[in-house]
Amino acid sequence: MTASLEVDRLAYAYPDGTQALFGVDLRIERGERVALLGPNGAGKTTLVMHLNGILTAGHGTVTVAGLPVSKDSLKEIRRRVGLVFQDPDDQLFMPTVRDDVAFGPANLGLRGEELQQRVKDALTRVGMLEAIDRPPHHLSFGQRRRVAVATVLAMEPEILVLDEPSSNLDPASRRELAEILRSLDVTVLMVTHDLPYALELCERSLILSGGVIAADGPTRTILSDAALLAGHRLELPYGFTVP
Amino acid sequence: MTASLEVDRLAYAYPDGTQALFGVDLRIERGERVALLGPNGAGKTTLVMHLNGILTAGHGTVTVAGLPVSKDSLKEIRRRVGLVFQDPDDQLFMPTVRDDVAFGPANLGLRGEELQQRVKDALTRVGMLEAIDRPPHHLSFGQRRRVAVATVLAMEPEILVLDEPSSNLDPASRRELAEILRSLDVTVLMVTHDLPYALELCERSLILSGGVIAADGPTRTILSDAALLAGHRLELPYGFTVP
Amino acid sequence: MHVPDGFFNLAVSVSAGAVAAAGVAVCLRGARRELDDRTAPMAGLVAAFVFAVQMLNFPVAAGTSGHLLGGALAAILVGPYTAVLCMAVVLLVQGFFFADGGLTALGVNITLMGLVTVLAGWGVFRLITRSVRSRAAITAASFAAALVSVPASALVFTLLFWIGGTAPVEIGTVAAAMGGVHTLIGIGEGLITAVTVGTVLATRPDLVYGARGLAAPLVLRGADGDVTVVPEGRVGVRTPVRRSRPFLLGGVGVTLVLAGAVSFFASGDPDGLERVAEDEGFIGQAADHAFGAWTLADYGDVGGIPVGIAGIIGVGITLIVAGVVAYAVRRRGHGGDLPV
Amino acid sequence: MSAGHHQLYRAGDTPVHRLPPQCKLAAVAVFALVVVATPREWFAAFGAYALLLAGVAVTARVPAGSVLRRMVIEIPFVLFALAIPFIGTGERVQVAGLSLSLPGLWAAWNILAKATLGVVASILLAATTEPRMLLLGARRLRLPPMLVQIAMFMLRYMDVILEEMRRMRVARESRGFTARDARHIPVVARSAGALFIRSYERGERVHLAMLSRGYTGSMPVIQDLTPSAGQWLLAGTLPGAALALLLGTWGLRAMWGMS
Ligand SMILES: Nc1ncnc2c1ncn2[C@@H]1O[C@H](COP(=O)(O)OP(=O)(O)OP(=O)(O)O)[C@@H](O)[C@H]1O
Ligand SMILES: Nc1ncnc2c1ncn2[C@@H]1O[C@H](COP(=O)(O)OP(=O)(O)OP(=O)(O)O)[C@@H](O)[C@H]1O
Ligand SMILES: [Mg+2]
Ligand SMILES: [Mg+2]
Repeated sequence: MTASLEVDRLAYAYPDGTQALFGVDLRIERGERVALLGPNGAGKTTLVMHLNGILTAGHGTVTVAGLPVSKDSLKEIRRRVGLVFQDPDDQLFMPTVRDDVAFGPANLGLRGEELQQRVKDALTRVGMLEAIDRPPHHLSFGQRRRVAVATVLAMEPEILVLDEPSSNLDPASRRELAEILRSLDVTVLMVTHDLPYALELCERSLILSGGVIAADGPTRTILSDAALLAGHRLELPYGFTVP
Repeated sequence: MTASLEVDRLAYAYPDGTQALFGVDLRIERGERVALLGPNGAGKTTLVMHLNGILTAGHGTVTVAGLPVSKDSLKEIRRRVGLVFQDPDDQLFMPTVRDDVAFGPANLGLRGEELQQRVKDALTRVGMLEAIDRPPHHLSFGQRRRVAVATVLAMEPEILVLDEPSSNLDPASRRELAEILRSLDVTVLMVTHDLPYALELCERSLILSGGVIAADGPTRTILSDAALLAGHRLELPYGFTVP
Repeated sequence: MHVPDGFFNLAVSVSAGAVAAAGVAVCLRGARRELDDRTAPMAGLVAAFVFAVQMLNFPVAAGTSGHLLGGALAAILVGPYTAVLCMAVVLLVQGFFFADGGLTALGVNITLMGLVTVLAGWGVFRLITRSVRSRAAITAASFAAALVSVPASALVFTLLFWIGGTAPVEIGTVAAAMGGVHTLIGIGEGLITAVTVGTVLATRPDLVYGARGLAAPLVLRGADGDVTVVPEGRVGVRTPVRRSRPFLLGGVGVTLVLAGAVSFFASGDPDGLERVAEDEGFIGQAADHAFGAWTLADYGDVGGIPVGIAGIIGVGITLIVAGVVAYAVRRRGHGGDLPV
Repeated sequence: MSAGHHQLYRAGDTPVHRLPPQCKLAAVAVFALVVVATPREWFAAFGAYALLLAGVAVTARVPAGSVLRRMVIEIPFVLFALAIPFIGTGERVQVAGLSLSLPGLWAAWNILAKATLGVVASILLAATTEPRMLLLGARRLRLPPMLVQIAMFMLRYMDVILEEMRRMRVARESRGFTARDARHIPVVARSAGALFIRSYERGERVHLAMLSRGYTGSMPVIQDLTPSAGQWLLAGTLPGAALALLLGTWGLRAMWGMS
């Protein structure tokens, strides 16, 4: 079976010469939910930006459901992979929340009533329906984050890649997001610094550190290995015990 | 004794008409560490922006160490209150990390060796010394957050106000930040959605909800009141028990 | 319309320099009432926006190049005084950093694209909005203001060209070309200005200087349920511009005296750089000499001082006088720093 | 946020780069004045000015290619200047079968020569001085602080706008949009409206962050910018030599004229 996401010996350096990825290999099957952990500056964002072709591989390949990411396949890739950015301001650009959420599905060809329905559903899911006619840049940070998630949900992608989706969310929204992700039948790759959240939501975890994959296994096993965690600036938070 | 921070019947509406604060009252004594909790869109950011006069009260007053925030006292207020913004991109604007961290102390009149020492100390504290000559906009999100904290530490303010300082930080940096804050002899007001972190660091917590203070008390008592928490979209995370 | 070095003769360059310097000095004073620490960045953004708009540069047959000007937009968004400063800054930056527009033509450029567009644009805008004040009226007034400001500027350009352009082109040709093209540009400018002002009005009405007093009063509720109505003007308070007339008149007076004196002095220079001289047949003489052994008489002198040198002295004197005026005006308002 | 347009500036460590900005600003302004004041018939003087600038470029190690590339800014004037001989009035001469106006030719030469020298001088200035430093220099030359501050915000906003534009483009593309033909103009136009407010508000927040770190309207000057007499002298070389040339040529011509 073809994997949902396959990354092979991916290396990347930013234009200013900083190398962020040094050969990343990973494979995620259809329907899996995987957490991507790692210290600040490990290259997590750089990696996920490759998954829908925003950055293009310096070296190595990225394959999405059997389709290699390349200039010609970009459109198809972006239809399949929905990416929630780490910074919601990077994601929202239209004058109103409605336009912003409608933007993706409209590009997929949806129109009229169907489009409006999609927009409303997505906003209802993240609890932001009342803000539908407000400008996104006038929302609070956490509200923007929720709208950013809605813009991607509205596109109903097969693969959902989220870069720290739970940061700046209030605890209830955080749980609701977990429930949404659990209810969707899609492949999920989620970057997070919140280890309990990773444990709650993802069976499997990867540790990216210094631009390479340093560990890959069941989340429970990884979180129980204190030495491994400590080696990559990860640690369980105060008051938390692996249940 | 005069309080470190005193807010009296503060109300505020944004220029587009959205009202965010509806009469906030609070009082924080010198040396206290207080957590400000509350759902997304509660008005937390709006409130902290008033504490060093970035937003000016629509109605009500803000007093910092006995000095009312007004046009004439702004300079002095801003010297005393250090504010870490929720979005590090709002905070960093100079071409290099060094210049950025030096900006505040230089405005206070520091020059030469003393200034450089301040900059290096602050960056060492947040573990970003190696990035001293890089442009801030080329750092990872978490790295930018750390530099943003350093820019404020370098000014050595009496009162430190932090808007979700731990979001996007890796777990080790999160703990290190807690240690830094604990080691400083300053008044701290910290907005956070991370309840265990609030418990770890702050004896006292406030809940801001719908633009008014909904609860004020010892963090432990507040976190033990499940009904209160649930009423304001707060809840303890998966696997956490108040120790 | 950025005029390069060598396009106008010294007399015009210098007089325009004096006008520009005096105008900017007056505006520095007036702007202090329009700007506060929340609107200071707005001036910067408007300058950046105007800069971007002016980058769309296209050649126009007989009048250097055409592009949008942005003066009316600036006036509506940040007020007329600050707008002149924004335009001056844009032109200074373009001249020094981007080599766009001659350094010795800065006076001409600031006069044409700063003073004239802002005065014309703001005048039209005030005329319309004085009687009707509504969102739609402001947007419409923005269109009209911008539309008028561009041909106004072209008209003054033509006038200056007639007085002292160095290119021997029929004034009629210049007028027709400039007028025609700039009326078209004016329509584009009007549309862009109206759309921009409309957008800003919709989300941040507090940022549109020309729309002060338009927003509904804000209602604030206290914790104990009492209701306080706060009148508009609270956010980014800007007191209306008062007492500006004496300065405006004073500034214009000084400018006129200066300009008159300087052009009198400068027009004492015979030929050389001047088109007038060309008409007198000096070029013919030069040609007779086969571009070769010219005598002193060929390029003219005033009491033995050649025009070039005279020009430098003239410019020097003007700069000193303009500087003194600017300094004097500025001193009356203790420094030009923005209140922070 | 200070990348973007700073390609104008070419980092380097030459005597020209090291000169305090106010010296360079003054030197360029005086040079431009001297050039404009030179009668257009003095071909040799213009040649010498060009050589002086070339000397500066060599000292500053600014490659000719980069100067030439940036001279495209001149194209509108060049087109205009080239048109003058055709539409100009006055005596006509026949050149290669074309009837050209002689005063027009003179005017074209006058504008081209003077504008080009001015443009090259500004290009060299911008190539050897960071914009931020130029503003500090302008401040030292007593340009009113309000103008300096507006200019500073303007440069910063150009970065903010570029940065916001880049973010918005990435966001659009990651949701399956690429602007290919005219049908997409409305989308771009709609987001352009948001761009204005967005850039403003980001800039505003950054400005507030600056204020909250004690900013009072002028950037703290950390480096010492006070020029030594030697540096003024060095900076004075360019306009000094140009002025000497102008005066010298005048003197020589005066003597010839008498003989
Ligand atoms: N635009 C850029 N230009 C140059 N270097 C960059 C850029 N963005 C990131 N980097 C560098 O690349 C490395 C990886 O950055 P990346 O953003 O992928 O980290 P990350 O794992 O997402 O970190 P975080 O947890 O802080 O978000 C870091 O060293 C960072 O400084
Ligand atoms: N610039 C703005 N213009 C208009 N309304 C705004 C603006 N910023 C915030 N708001 C609104 O004001 C209210 C309070 O926002 P604020 O940013 O203070 O919330 P917050 O408590 O910080 O939330 P979060 O936890 O998501 O950061 C929200 O309803 C928000 O939509
Ligand atoms: Mg990241
Ligand atoms: Mg907030």
